[in-house]
Amino acid sequence: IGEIQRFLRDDSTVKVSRSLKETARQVRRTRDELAKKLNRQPHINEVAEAMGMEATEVVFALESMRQPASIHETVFE
Amino acid sequence: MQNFMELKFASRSENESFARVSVAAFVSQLDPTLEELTEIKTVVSEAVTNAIIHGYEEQDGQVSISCKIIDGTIELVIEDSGRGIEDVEEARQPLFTSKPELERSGMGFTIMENFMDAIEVMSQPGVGTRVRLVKRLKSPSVASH
Amino acid sequence: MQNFMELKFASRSENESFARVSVAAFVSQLDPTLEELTEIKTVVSEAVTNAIIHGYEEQDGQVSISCKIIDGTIELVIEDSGRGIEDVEEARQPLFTSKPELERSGMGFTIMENFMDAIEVMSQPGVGTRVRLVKRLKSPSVASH
Ligand SMILES: Nc1ncnc2c1ncn2[C@@H]1O[C@H](COP(=O)(O)OP(=O)(O)O)[C@@H](O)[C@H]1O
Ligand SMILES: Nc1ncnc2c1ncn2[C@@H]1O[C@H](COP(=O)(O)OP(=O)(O)O)[C@@H](O)[C@H]1O
Ligand SMILES: [Mg+2]
Ligand SMILES: [Mg+2]
Repeated sequence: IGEIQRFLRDDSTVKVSRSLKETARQVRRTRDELAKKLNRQPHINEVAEAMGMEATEVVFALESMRQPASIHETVFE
Repeated sequence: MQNFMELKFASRSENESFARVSVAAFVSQLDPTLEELTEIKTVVSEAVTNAIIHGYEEQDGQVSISCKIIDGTIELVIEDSGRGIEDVEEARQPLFTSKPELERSGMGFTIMENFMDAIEVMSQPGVGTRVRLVKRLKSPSVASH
Repeated sequence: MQNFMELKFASRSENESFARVSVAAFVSQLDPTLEELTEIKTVVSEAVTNAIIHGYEEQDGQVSISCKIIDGTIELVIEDSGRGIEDVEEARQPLFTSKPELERSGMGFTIMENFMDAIEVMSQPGVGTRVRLVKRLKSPSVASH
């Protein structure tokens, strides 16, 4: 079922909450890799550049890690 | 469910992305689809850019955005106290731009019209411009069934 | 470099996250580290939550945030027109809370103090509360723009 749903997903059906969480996971990975490579805390623009995103959008995505899962998500995951 | 926010900021181009994400963060309490959110962000970006480059012609000024949520409907008002528009009818025509030298596409208002359910433009030369936009989210999305 | 923004919103707990994103998106033009951003977001959370649950006691009200950037320094002011604080001195003590029944930690002001370089609390019972916070970013920006 997950497979089919992934296949069916496009921007007109996928909920922002879910999409942001996926982005946030990538942001975290990028942050950890950069921290390791640079041996210090990365700056927001460094993460944004590595992700090919704007800094403000990185901020927005990161916030989604904090929010409780929506009902939809609970049902599907 | 009813909620509101108001945002004011300096008319600087670096604030466009901040304004866009702020509105996105506010409306995401409705958990829109990616497409809906992208449409809203694009519209905010167009209206704010217009206020900064046309309204204030990149001089110091203040842009305000108000956003109301009433049930599933979003009302956005973007305002500036800039130079205003002489002929709103003409300005709203697709491809019309008063700044072809900036490689503007002249499609800002057309994009707003297309992505939103309603648009109202009020403007007075020398006083400012007020764009009111309404969007009703289609809910529930197909994915949630 | 100088820039400002102002934010007003309904005193509803779902707006806490919006306030965090807005402020963090605005200050990200200074290219803080992710750690500094987390500190700023935490402080916004604490101050906004205080306004909502202590200031307005979860009744309808309006919270405002203003944020100024002057060179590398951030000035944040969070205000409410709620019930105010009788004894600010006491309220700022670590572990002091007037709402132990809500499992509040009493550490809000202490966290603000720790994460910011300066804090000023002005409050008048029946009028409202104003918290002014200043933070100078430590690490200079390294990313190219
Ligand atoms: N806030 C504003 N203040 C003054 N003039 C505006 C404003 N918004 C739009 N306009 C006028 O309307 C025209 C069309 O706007 P738009 O469709 O966004 O195209 P573009 O921005 O590419 O020129 C602009 O060229 C400008 O003359
Ligand atoms: N905006 C406010 N309006 C009214 N009272 C407040 C406000 N902010 C803080 N207080 C008072 O200060 C106390 C301490 O706040 P804080 O350190 O954040 O701890 P907590 O929120 O866990 O109680 C609160 O319990 C409350 O009595
Ligand atoms: Mg335009
Ligand atoms: Mg508190």
